[in-house]
Amino acid sequence: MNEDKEKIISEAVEKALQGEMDAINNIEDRVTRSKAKAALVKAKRAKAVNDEDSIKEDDTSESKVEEKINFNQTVCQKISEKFPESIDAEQNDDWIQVKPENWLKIAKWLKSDEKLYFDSLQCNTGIDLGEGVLESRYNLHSMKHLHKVEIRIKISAEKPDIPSVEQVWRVADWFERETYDMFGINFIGHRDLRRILLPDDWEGWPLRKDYEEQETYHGIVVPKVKEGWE
Amino acid sequence: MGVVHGQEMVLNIGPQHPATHGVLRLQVKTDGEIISEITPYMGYLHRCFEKHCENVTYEQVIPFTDRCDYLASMTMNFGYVVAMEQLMEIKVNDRVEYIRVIMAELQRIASHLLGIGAFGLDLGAFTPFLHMLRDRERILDIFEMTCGARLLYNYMWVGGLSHDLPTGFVEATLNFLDYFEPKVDEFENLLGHNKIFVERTADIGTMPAEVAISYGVTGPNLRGSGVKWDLRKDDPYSIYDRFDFNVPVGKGMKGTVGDCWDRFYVRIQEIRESVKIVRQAIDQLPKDGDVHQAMPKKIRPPKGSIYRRTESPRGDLGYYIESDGSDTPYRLKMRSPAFTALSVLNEIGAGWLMSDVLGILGSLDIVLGEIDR
Amino acid sequence: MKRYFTDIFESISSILGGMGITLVHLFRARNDNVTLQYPEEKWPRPERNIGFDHSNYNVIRSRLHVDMDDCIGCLKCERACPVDCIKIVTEKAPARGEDIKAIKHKGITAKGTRKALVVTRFDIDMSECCYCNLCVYPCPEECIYMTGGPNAKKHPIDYEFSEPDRSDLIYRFAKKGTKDGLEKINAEQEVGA
Amino acid sequence: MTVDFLFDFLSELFADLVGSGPVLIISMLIPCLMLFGFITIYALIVIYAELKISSFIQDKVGPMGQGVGLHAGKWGLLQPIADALKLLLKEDIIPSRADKPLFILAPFMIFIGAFISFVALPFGESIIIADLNIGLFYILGVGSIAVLSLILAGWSSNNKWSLYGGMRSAAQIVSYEIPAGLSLIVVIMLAGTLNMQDIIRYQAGGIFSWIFFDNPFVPIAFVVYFISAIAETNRTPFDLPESESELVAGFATEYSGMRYAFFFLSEYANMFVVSAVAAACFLGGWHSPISGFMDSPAWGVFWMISKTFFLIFIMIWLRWTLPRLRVDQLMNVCWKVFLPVALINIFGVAIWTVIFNQ
Repeated sequence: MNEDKEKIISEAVEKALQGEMDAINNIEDRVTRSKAKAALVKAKRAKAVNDEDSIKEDDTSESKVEEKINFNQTVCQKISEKFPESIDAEQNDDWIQVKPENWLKIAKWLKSDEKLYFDSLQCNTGIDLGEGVLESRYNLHSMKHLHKVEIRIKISAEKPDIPSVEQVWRVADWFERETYDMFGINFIGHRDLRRILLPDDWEGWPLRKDYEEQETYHGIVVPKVKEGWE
Repeated sequence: MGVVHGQEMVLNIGPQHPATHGVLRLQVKTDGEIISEITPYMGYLHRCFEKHCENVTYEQVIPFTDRCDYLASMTMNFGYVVAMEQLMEIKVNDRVEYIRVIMAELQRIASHLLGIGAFGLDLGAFTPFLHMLRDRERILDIFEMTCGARLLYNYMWVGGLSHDLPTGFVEATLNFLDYFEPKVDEFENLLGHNKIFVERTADIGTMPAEVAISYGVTGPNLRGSGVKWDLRKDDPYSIYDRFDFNVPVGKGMKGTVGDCWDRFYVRIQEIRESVKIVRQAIDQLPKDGDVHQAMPKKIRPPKGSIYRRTESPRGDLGYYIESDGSDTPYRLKMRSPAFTALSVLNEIGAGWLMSDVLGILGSLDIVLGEIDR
Repeated sequence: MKRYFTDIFESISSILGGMGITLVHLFRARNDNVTLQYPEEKWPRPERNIGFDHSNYNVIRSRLHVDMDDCIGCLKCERACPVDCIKIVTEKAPARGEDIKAIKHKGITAKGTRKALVVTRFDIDMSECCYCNLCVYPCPEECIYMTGGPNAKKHPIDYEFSEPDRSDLIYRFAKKGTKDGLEKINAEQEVGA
Repeated sequence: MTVDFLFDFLSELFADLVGSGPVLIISMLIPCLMLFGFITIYALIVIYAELKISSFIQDKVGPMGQGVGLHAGKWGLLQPIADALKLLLKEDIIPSRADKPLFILAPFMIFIGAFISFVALPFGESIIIADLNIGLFYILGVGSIAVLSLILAGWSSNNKWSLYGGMRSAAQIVSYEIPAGLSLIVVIMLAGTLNMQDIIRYQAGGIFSWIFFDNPFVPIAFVVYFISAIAETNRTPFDLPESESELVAGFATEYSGMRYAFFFLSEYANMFVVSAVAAACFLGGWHSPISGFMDSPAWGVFWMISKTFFLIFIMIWLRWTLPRLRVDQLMNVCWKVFLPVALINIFGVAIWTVIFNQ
């Protein structure tokens, strides 16, 4: 019975390699579809590996750095054409500064666009840059094309609102809850935004630079008390 | 938890429970034995790792990274050290690289042993757990021989190692590997192919590949779902490209791809791969080379930030280090693989029976120290 | 229907296989054993089944010990400690490098450096120490070290130092009476001068 | 040692002094006290055996009496006594919102269930406390008291985990009594009586006259009986009611001290009862394997106890090898595997005896 399953998978993968993904999506049986997807990923990786061999003649380290820069620029140009004035600060090679307004639309597009296909959000870091400026940084990565990019969004500490990308990458659900828990950045549209590591009724945002811990929490003295030491 | 229907019962698989691998509370809505919704509550083991790191110097961060994932602290040091060396563009000599790979792979074996043992314990098999702890004890002896400690090592420093290998290290490790190789097959027969174990794990908690990628699950859990993603091969760091080892992937031998049995079997195969790597690393180990040679006197990385991922036994361990030029990190974020593995529990665990949900939790192999940081 | 019988056959064969393995272990329990009969066999492990001698460790983790005669009060260990469990207070020595009999202060260390400071207080809170060994490396005189292992000659291993009261775990290494002894000497000098 | 033998003996001595009533009570009391002594000694031995066997299987050495002062004796021999003392001295906590009378009653009921089924067990030629002519039927009937007490314990401790444990044990024990009973019918068909002593006398003569080797169907019946007996005493792989890793401690979560000791003791007593019944019905009770050799009544006790201990060893050995079954798999195995096999067995034995009309 599973010979013809192998056959369906292999020709679905061929069709998907030419780029139209729905060849795989319309396999109705869930198991074969996930097997086809895995086979596709393997095929893609095999194709990607022999592409790299072809360009391996010139020394990789130097080309890798410069290839990373222009890759960043290409992504940045793509975003600015698609969403006109969403690029925030000046352009540089390591990350892309984006305005918070239409970040959700950019995220959806980054994930669905064929050539970029950022399907996994690796890490979301909150950071307090001092003088009331908070920043949320997203490291995105594509399992298919094996390239990665870092996107940063600056917001003011008084009105820390960023659209939540929880629907786009499900991992963002907990990442954003942790950033909210530590920095107080509230992510608009997050279905279940509450503290994840600290108790729900803890005051203050611990990782902000201007944070002082509260004296007592439910009657328990918070700062460390040690007798016989000073 | 929303409204609770008539016959549904809210049950706290509470912080003190034998099967939660640490201090984790699963608030669960059950109807008889069938669990309809799981909400994990964490934070009981939160020790403000990231706040601490903002007040200690770069060398002093290493003992804190040990204590995040206390079952694989060698790989936690390794991740931090690789990130720092890339930030400061330090190149360590080959002997240090080889010792680091040997230590990281031995730690991977030890961590997988405990992960599989605890998984078997959740399903009621006591003996394999103790056999695996017995072998893990031998690996801890090897670690104790080199850095004195058995669980939290503070062995890998930025730019080198704290101590060189003692005399007799190579023989001790080779004895261990020869003793250990047949034991892995014994585990596979005693636990893996046991019909009751297969009955309890095959086709249970299946995690399709897209769900795994979208939930950011990485490591053996992701490879169990059929996606061939291993940082040691796909985003190589240190000298992993000098060793040939293959990346085991779940093939659904006893059920569908991505069920508990696959995650278990991927870990067993990974132990075998790690043994292969350690053997190759030992016979390519260069004799000369000082381990303190590339260590900067005062660690002051240039202004800037870096995000570097390494392969810990539980998945992608990422360090995001933002330095402002001083000798204490401005911001240090650790992306913990077990954190994302736990987030997928509700997605793949809802709808199964009580004993299966605890089996699925065991198969995800989470460590609460790393989740709560 | 076929699956029904294969299930039964599989379960019987795998259960019997599993029991075979455990039976073998039942009779060979001794040789793979790793348990340590604690009071009789003490850590560091006898070389019973690891095959190396623990005297050629190059580092060990146990209680910290300080040889006060060699300590020049440079505070390097206090700065290196990630959990700030070392507290040192030093006073200027009346004369550089001379012994002071009254407070048993040795002027010259084992390495021959002449001491300029008298360490009046050297406390290590062993209940806070995280045994990371970071304080041992920067010490120029190698006077702070973890007992046992490579420095077993200087101080035998000691990891059984549990106390009923936490504050008893604060080890005060400074010699008794240095503080007030020093004040008395300084007072005499003012009177003398 | 039957009660009536003792009654005649005593009534001759004291008949004139005192009425026959008290003599009857005394002659019943003495065997019960001896039985109680036997159970406690047996419990210490089997706790020590389980401790040591499980340690050896797990490549450990178990308590070896190391250390100074009060310790577990040479080779850990004092460990069971230490456990018993600890359980005696430990504080008995009764949860405030627990159903107090039922909470206190449950451990006694489970111990009574195990204790009174000892009465009909044949230990030797004439060493049996009550030689009932429906011995086997009586043991099966009394064995089901344990179910009631487990549900009672589960319900009365007012704790979700013990409720789970109680419900699971009710489903498990009740449904596993059926295959156990059906596989014993095979023995009754061959031996023709319910009386335990007659079943054993039927198996007189060497090892090949035991019921186990009577015809090819009986070994299957023995395996079915033995496995459902394991399920009845809540031992792995069927120890769902008090599975440590899921239900904290199942029905026994809220119990501590002496009450917990009763649950513990009755589990081991039940283990002895079911293996003694298996030994008596299938393995020739107090007959020695070689007919002439060591066959006197005194040796009978030795044979009976050694066969029972061998079966207990297998139970302990199974416990430390296999993982635990899930609840629905447990039911599945009982109703879809054991029941049909037991029924076919009865059918097979019937045809076999008709054809070969022993």
